[in-house]
Amino acid sequence: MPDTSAPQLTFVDAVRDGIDVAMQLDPHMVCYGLGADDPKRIFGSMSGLAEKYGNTRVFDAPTSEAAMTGIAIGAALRGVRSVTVHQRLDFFLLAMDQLINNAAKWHFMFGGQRSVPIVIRLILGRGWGQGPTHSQSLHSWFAHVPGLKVVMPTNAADAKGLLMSAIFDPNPVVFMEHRWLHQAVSNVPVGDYRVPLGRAHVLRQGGDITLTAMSFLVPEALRAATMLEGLGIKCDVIDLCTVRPLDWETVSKSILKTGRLLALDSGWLTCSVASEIVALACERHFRSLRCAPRRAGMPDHPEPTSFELTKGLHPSAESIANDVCDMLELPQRFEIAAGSGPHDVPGAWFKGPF
Amino acid sequence: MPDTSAPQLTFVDAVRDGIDVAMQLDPHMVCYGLGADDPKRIFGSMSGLAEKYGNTRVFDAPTSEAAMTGIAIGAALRGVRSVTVHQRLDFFLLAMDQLINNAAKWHFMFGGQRSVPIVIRLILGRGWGQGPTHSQSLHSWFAHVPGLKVVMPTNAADAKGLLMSAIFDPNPVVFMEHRWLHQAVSNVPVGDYRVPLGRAHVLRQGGDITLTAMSFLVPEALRAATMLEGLGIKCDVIDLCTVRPLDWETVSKSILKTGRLLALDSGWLTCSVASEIVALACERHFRSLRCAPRRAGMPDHPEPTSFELTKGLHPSAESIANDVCDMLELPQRFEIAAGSGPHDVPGAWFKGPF
Amino acid sequence: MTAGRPNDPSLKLLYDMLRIRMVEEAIAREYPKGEMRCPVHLSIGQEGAAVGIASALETTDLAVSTHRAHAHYLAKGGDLKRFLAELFGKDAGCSRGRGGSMHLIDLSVGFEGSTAIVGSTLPVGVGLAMGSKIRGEKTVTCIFLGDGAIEEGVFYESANFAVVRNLPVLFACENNSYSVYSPINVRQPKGRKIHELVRAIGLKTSSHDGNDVGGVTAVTRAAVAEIRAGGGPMLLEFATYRWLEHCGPYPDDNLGYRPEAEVAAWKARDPIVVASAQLADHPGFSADVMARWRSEIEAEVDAAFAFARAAAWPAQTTRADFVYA
Amino acid sequence: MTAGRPNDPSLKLLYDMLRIRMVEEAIAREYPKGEMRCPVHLSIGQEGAAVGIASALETTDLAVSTHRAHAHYLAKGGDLKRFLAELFGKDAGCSRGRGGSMHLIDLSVGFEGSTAIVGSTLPVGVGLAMGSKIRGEKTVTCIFLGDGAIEEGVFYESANFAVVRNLPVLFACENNSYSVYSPINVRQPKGRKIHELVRAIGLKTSSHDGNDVGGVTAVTRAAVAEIRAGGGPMLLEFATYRWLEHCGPYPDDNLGYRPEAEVAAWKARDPIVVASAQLADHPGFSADVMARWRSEIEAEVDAAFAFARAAAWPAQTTRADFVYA
Ligand SMILES: Cc1ncc(C[n+]2csc(CCOP(=O)(O)OP(=O)(O)O)c2C)c(N)n1
Ligand SMILES: Cc1ncc(C[n+]2csc(CCOP(=O)(O)OP(=O)(O)O)c2C)c(N)n1
Ligand SMILES: [Mg+2]
Ligand SMILES: [Mg+2]
Repeated sequence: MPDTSAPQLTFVDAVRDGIDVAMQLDPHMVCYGLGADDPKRIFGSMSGLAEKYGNTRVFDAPTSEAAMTGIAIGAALRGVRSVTVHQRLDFFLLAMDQLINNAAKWHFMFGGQRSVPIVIRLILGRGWGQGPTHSQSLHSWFAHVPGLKVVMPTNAADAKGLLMSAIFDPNPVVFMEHRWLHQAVSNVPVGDYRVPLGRAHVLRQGGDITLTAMSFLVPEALRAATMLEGLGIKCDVIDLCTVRPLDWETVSKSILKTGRLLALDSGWLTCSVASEIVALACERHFRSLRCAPRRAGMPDHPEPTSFELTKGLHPSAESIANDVCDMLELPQRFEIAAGSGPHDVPGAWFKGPF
Repeated sequence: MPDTSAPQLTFVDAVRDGIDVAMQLDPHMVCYGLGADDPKRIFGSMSGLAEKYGNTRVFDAPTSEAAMTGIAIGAALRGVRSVTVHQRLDFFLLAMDQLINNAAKWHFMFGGQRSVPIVIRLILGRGWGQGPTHSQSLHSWFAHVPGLKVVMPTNAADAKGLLMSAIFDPNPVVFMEHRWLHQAVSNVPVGDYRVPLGRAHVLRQGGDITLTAMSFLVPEALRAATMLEGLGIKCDVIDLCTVRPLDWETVSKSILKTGRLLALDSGWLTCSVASEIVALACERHFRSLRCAPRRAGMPDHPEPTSFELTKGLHPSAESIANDVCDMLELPQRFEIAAGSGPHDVPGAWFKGPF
Repeated sequence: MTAGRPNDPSLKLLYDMLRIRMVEEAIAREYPKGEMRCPVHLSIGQEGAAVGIASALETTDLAVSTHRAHAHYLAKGGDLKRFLAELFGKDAGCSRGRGGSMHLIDLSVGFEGSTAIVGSTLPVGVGLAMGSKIRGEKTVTCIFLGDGAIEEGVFYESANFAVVRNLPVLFACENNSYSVYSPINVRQPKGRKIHELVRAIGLKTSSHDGNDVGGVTAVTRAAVAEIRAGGGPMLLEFATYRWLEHCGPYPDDNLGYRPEAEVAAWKARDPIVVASAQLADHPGFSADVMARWRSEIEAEVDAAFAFARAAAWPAQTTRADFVYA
Repeated sequence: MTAGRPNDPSLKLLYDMLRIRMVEEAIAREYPKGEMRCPVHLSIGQEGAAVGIASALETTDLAVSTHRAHAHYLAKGGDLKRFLAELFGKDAGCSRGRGGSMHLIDLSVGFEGSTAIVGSTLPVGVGLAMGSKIRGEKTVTCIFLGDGAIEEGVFYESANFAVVRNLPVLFACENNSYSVYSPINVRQPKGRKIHELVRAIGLKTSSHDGNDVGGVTAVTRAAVAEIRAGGGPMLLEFATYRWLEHCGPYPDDNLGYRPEAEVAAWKARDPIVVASAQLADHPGFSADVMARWRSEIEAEVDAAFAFARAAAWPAQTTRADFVYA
């Protein structure tokens, strides 16, 4: 339930607010990354923090992704929580050893004596020629690995609430922000506001089909549900929020109600979170499924740069609605709308290139 | 069909033979990695090669996994194929940027002008206290990424044949060798022997259920099938061989025949190759499935070091057979056999610690 | 006097810088129209290094580069039309529209590729050099990099291996003192000299003014000759400066992240102005010549933009092509 | 004369080395029984560095280490029984049997963890130092590393950042000239001096004999004092030598990867023998004392082995514990 008395903030301001409140609550917490105190402040998500907390707690970093991740781990072991940030997830591939071999395993491999409370903000790119190496969404990789938590918020309130939970969670959390959601506005409670990790949000109720989605596919799924309502089809739309741990209970309940599942994924489908949800649904609710479940996500190739080639690349409300019609064996189909603006920007606020 | 007139070789000798033949065929091919020319020669898989081909083509390397991977990519662009090797997959996490952002995408992102024919041998550890960071099997990660091929052979003949195909494939290939299979013996054809990538092998035919497996789970699945035969249950056992591209056609045919699927995975199950196979089966053959499909794999935590804690950690023939009985609603259960030796070594040949 | 690119070496250097400058200026001018829909990292101000280095290489020598590769691509001889078509996302683009500004390639002139991940082409370049050496070629591989890439562990690993195997590789580092908006002294120890650092890694190395194209080409020529003769890997550091914003077509000095005096000092040392001044007494050079070059280049650039604009999109049906060879 | 660990500083150094040696010898002796089922990287021959370094640290100072961490753990004061129980995979193990020889921890003495991936604790150590500094503690963090770890990019990145932020961290590099079977000159440029390399990165640094425990402790003590006073990060390089195989309990000189003369020369410089010789005139030292130490330590080691053997396995039901805090 959105608290409509709470101030309206953009996603990016909500992130900033979450960090700010957390840094007040925890006087040792640090915040860093390349550009953390530069004029752009990571798309504004760190505005004013360097001034407020000083260079010891908010600072710029070398382009040394591996070490900077290990350094967050070490600081965490010493009781210094951190939020580190990478302007694109793709850059963070340099830090996989630290994330997987150290952060995800430290608590386990030392018998539970120390945990690693770190948050790693990864920004996901799309469109405006982001191309093959500035647009990957590897949440399925992270979801594969025990020891990690993986958060993918879709609105401003959750961005703040999940981020604050992530910061104060004793485990390493990968926090993935879609660039196209940065200007999404919602009512964001002030102060210490936390949304629990590991809980999916049912954003819309309907008995005909379950749509699960994360990140920028959530608004598309909601749009699809509205379009489908016009045809008399009612959708459960589930925002997974956290893809590890997955809130199976919520997804399960919905599937048992609707008997139909379309799992949406903002990344490649092979070995994906969508695969996992479909697999769980079939293993556990086989007899309750009324038709074959489906997945929709990125086509199985890198994102090309060309404006032309990114048309229709990602699932859209229309393509989702069409998948649903197909599953329900309805003849209707929606045209992928030309839309008011170009397909490769989230809105007029996005002034390319990043 | 094994060619029984061909000499019997161990897996590790077959790998050696495959590299040797390839290096004869391609006078520029190189082979390197930490220990490539040391006294142990990567568990014997590179014996004699340094002597035969000299230090320019077979050489030791610094512990610089990221650069050594990028160097293979560059050499490939210049027409020099390579087989590089890492004694454990876990070390290779340092090279993800090079593998994913460069090798997997080079051909795509430069419009098909150059491809990256490299082979990366990753050895998978298990048991004898390998522990959390010497036993990971992240094939599902690699399978997630378009542009890569991912090979997981289970017997000596395939090890050679798939490796030679991998070497002469124009794409980057991750070649995963389970340490416990290194001494598996089979008839291995001499000379230029190639087994096509992307084809699964049906190792056993039976109408009741489809077992898909890779790597060290294939022998377990075969053993399970033999045990189940005693109960009158007939299994199709499919050795996936290549987990990307996945040979869906072969798996599909089998599922259409048996109507039942147990997907085995040697890694963690969340977002795994097993998830993918179950998802595909349900999406495409929902009406042909006679019962809920299942998965079995590593439990959802790192591999602990303690001898005690690794008991029953991995799926075994017995646990697989029990899963099948459960799926077929049969009352029989197999006891996890005490076995003749300890559970944490593949056989007497394995002289710990690695 | 013949039209087009002059034969005289010093004139050629100036001409090449001017051409790159004019191409980049045209991109900056046209970019706001939103037809070149990909991040662009312009090299205005850094032409001296790019042209000086590339002019010391043979066409058969190889090069790899970074996100900021326009000048390197063009200086190495990369095709202008296909370059612009790439920025427009067209099928005639040098990467068939798949890569955009950050992924340039022209194999016909040894430009083996530029990529968008900082440091990611460093080992690739070392591998190219190893490949060349194994094949018995006499090629040198030039790896363009920035001061930010020096911070990536893979730089250090790549340089180490190049020394261990004595590979024919030249690291050409354009030190423009910034990585995005971050000055080098918040990322690297104060007072560090990059060339001293890399000497300790084991490379031969020296540091130079990157805005004196004549100096750049002379020192690079000597280095390339030594490397080609088997002298082993080297790193040359060139101090230079970016004029416009890190990414995009606009100046951004309003943001105040660079001291005004610093900006002014570097702009006063525009490599094109520096070279022009040095050529004051050159018989083949005059304001007239410069003006003719300008109009010739303008025509060439206009034609290339027209080509890029008119070129066909890659077919939607080919979107999934090239994933595997 | 009192029994047990002596109070006299030089005697203590010898005693600590002897104790570690005897523990490691016992592990080597017992290992073939197959009860300690995890890879072990013994430190016999390298005790001088481990003890010398650790003795210069306060208990409240922090340390992280590598796959070859036994000596570091014990020298820093880690509990012997819980160490051996860890090797036996028991619940009383310092990591509750989850980590084995390559993952040791004893928080009560600031031993924050050793890990199995080469180089992976380097940034963790730098982060610990950053954490301490932010919390206003006066602790120094000591990062043990080998010569092989120097080749990992993350070493370079970690060292760079430590300098940029002036962190209280000591890199203690035991250069035993080998990474597994590979001599340093196939992995790093011939003639490179590690300490010169790291000086260029920006660390204060020097190079020393790692088999002279007195020298090691003196130089480390000075370094630690300087670091604690805010002097910034340092790297000390100690030349030393591993006597047994890289991993496992046996000698492997039969493999011939190390020159016989080299092995012999280093064995002649056994840090225990060197220290004993230096103590020849020390009033508290004699063959007798040494013999008494031996028998006391033997009893301690026997008891610790008995403890480890008798200790309970971790319960099967706890196998999935500790994945999340
Ligand atoms: C691994 C990685 N980290 C961060 C980035 C973001 N990024 C793009 S360009 C750039 C600046 C690099 O600076 P430098 O190497 O000096 O090149 P310059 O832009 O000055 O030419 C950065 C940090 C990236 N592309 N890749
Ligand atoms: C990233 C990584 N690469 C390779 C290995 C295999 N390995 C284990 S120990 C070791 C030797 C490292 O040498 P050094 O740092 O000198 O330590 P030493 O064994 O000599 O004490 C290697 C390469 C590893 N564990 N991690
Ligand atoms: Mg720069
Ligand atoms: Mg060593």
